[in-house]
Parts: sequence; C-alpha cells; structure tokens
Amino acid sequence: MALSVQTLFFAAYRDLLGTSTLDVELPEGASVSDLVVTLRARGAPFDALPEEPAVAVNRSYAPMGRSLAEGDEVAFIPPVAGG
Amino acid sequence: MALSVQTLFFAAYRDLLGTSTLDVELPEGASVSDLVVTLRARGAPFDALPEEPAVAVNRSYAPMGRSLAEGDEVAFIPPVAGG
Amino acid sequence: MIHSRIVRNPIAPSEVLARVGHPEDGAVLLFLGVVRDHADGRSVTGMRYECYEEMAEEVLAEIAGEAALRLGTDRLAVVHRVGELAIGETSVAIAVSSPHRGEGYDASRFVIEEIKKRLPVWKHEHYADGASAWVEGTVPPGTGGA
Amino acid sequence: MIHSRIVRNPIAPSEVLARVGHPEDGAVLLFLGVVRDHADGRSVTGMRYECYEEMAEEVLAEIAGEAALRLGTDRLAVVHRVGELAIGETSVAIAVSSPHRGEGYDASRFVIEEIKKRLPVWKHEHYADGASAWVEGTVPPGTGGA
Repeated sequence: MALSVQTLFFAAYRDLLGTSTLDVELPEGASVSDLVVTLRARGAPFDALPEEPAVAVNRSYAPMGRSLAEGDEVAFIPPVAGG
Repeated sequence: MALSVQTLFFAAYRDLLGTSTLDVELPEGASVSDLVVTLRARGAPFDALPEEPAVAVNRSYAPMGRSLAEGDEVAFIPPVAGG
Repeated sequence: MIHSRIVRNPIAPSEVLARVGHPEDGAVLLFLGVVRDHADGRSVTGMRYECYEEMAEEVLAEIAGEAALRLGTDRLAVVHRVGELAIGETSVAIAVSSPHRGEGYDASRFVIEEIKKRLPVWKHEHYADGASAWVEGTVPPGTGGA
Repeated sequence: MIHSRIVRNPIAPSEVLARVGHPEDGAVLLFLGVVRDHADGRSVTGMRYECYEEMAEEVLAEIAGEAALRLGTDRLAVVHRVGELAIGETSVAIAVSSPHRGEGYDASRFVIEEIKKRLPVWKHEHYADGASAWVEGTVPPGTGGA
C-alpha cells in the first residue's frame, strides 16, 4: 500500500527547486518527516531543503511527526515575512 | 506694596463662581496658596473651591508654593478630561 | 513637520493622516477619539468640550514634541476639537509615522495618555434624560496638593 | 462584522477605516504597513509580495477572530495586499474600534505581530543596485523543529 500527497513549494523553496508543486508517493503511515527524508534523498537541489522545514498539511501548520493521508496537500513554508 | 493678578476659572469652577475671570489684589510676595486662602475667605460660593486646587500660572502648571508677580495670569484648573 | 492644533470645526481624519508619511517610514498609525453614546452606564446624547485655549495649544505642542522624541521622527500630527460634538464625531485625531511600528504604537499611545493627564480641556456630557454634567477628570501632575 | 481579506489591488485606507466604528465605540485605530525605501541599510526600490493564498485567507481570518476576542467587539478589518508594490504603497491595513482605547491598541498590535509570525506571505525585495532577494522571515510556531 502507498499513499500519494501533493507538495507545494513557495518563495525561496520554489526558486530552489524550480517548481511550485510535485506529487510524491510515500509508504502507508508516512509522516511529514518521512516526506522530507524522501525528498532530500533525491539529491540536488532537493537536498538543500532544510531537514526540519515548516510545513502546512491541508492549510494548517503541522509538526514533523504529523501522519499523512492519501491526497493531503503538504506545503513547504519558508520563514514567513508578511506585513 | 501690593500686587494684582488675573484669575481665570474654567468649567466646573466657572459654573460654581458664576464668573470666568476676576482680578485679585494680594500682598507682595504672595504665593498661589495665599491666593487660594484669600479667595476662599470671601465665603460662599468661593469657599467651595478646593483648598489645594490645580492652577496654572501664565499657562504653566504650578505648585501651591509658587510665588506670584504683578500681572500674573492664574488659572484654576478643574480635573482635566480631554481626549 | 510636527503639527498640533486645537480646532473648533469637524476633524477630517484623512487630512490628519495626510500630514504624516515618508519614504523611510514602514508604519503609519491613526488614532481617533470619538464621542460615544454611553458613559458609566448612562445614555449620552452629546458632549460639549471646553478648553483653556491659549494654554491648551502650548500643552498640546509640548506633548507632541515629547512624543516625537519617542517616535524618532517629526511625522506626528495631533488635532483636538472643542465645542459641541455629536455622538460619533471625532474629538481627537493622532497620526504618526516611523520606520518601525514599535515606536509608532508607543508614541501614539503616549499622546492620548498625556492629553488625558494634562491637556486643559473639560467635557460636559448631555444625557438622554435631559441632565448634563462635567465629566470627572484627572488632576494634572505638578499642581495643587499633588 | 469582522472583515479579513488578501487582495491584489491597491488598499484604500479610508475604505478599511469605514468598516469599523459604532455608537458605543470611543476609540478607533488604523494601522498601515507601508513599503519603505530601505532595509538593513540597503536602498530598496520596490517589493513583490507572494502568498499561499488559500491558506493565507484562513490564517488571516483566524488572526482576526483571535484579535476580536481581545478587542471585545467585532469591529475589526484587516486587509493584506500581495503582488508588486511600490515604495509608499500600503501592504497591510488594520482598523479596529472599541468602547475603550486600551483594547484597541492591544488588538491592533496583536494583528500585525501575528501576521508577521504566521501569515504565509513572503517578500521579495528589489534593491537600487538591481539585485533582489527574499526577505529573511520567521518560522511559524508549531512547525518543523520548533
């Protein structure tokens, strides 16, 4: 069994990866942390992502341990600078 | 020798006394405190003025001990409520 | 340019706001004091503001100058209205602008607090039952028995 | 009515201000965040704001709701602009009104501080020398290694 999530990359992360979205397959029961490890394992430029980036799952901020489910939207959030 | 000061009364003090200004003669060397005693000694309604009212001498707040000079403008300032 | 004024005509907030701002400034703050329809549980229908005009102009300028030191810029405007005001009318407007917001909030708050402590202005409240009274105020520092 | 919105068109401060006010309210506060011409000693010529729009709308509404609890009224409007902004243009406007000023200053400040902590918005600064860079930001609470 596997699950598929949609990742989003904004601002500096999008510039780094040259893309704003990517679908990623993960084993059942994977967490945000597993997603980050999977992405960084792809090598450059993905390995330049932080080991513990801020992410939002389905538009809510989530910790690294958060479990992912089929169809989740996982956004990689560089340090924010609104106002 | 005597000195003459112009007193001003605002808001509740003016309503109390029924006048907004009064010239007062005082002995040389008199202080704000002496002025208040002199006014209160006139009896009603002057004796309803506080014993230690806030005053401004020549448009600056002054303590009770402030000495007065000929021609000073002494304003009796009820508790203020701007804004 | 620091601007401070006692006025008798209605205050236009946008005009006060237009007195501040600068390419260096990242934060602009406008405070409006407005006549409200109640006080201490009583229904209020209007307010008459009275002042010791010559002194009030001087004290307001002094407050504005002290606030500008906190603000770190001279982009500060404060206007206080006197006379007969209706509910919802602006009695005081304070505009400031500065590079950073911390100084702006601090200076804006300072102006309104100092106005309440020492500006020689008095309010006569009109109540819905036809009565009216002077609003209880604050004894200015450095005076009387204080 | 609490109002919060991410917008792409220029912000009209007077329109944001007009969303608040009530006969009960004695204090109105308008905060404007403005693009300034310098940052960390570098000359800035403009700024591009980018956001995660769907989430930013939700987070801004959440911040506005929390601020309204502090304010004690629902007279709160906050608008954040994204896109390409010139020096002096308003990036964020926050208007609040309440019976007393303390709650107004507190709620207004809360909104801007929380925006900077957790609104998913990023700024790309353009410098006078032709370079440009993402502005260093803040890691939102409850994420990553935090």
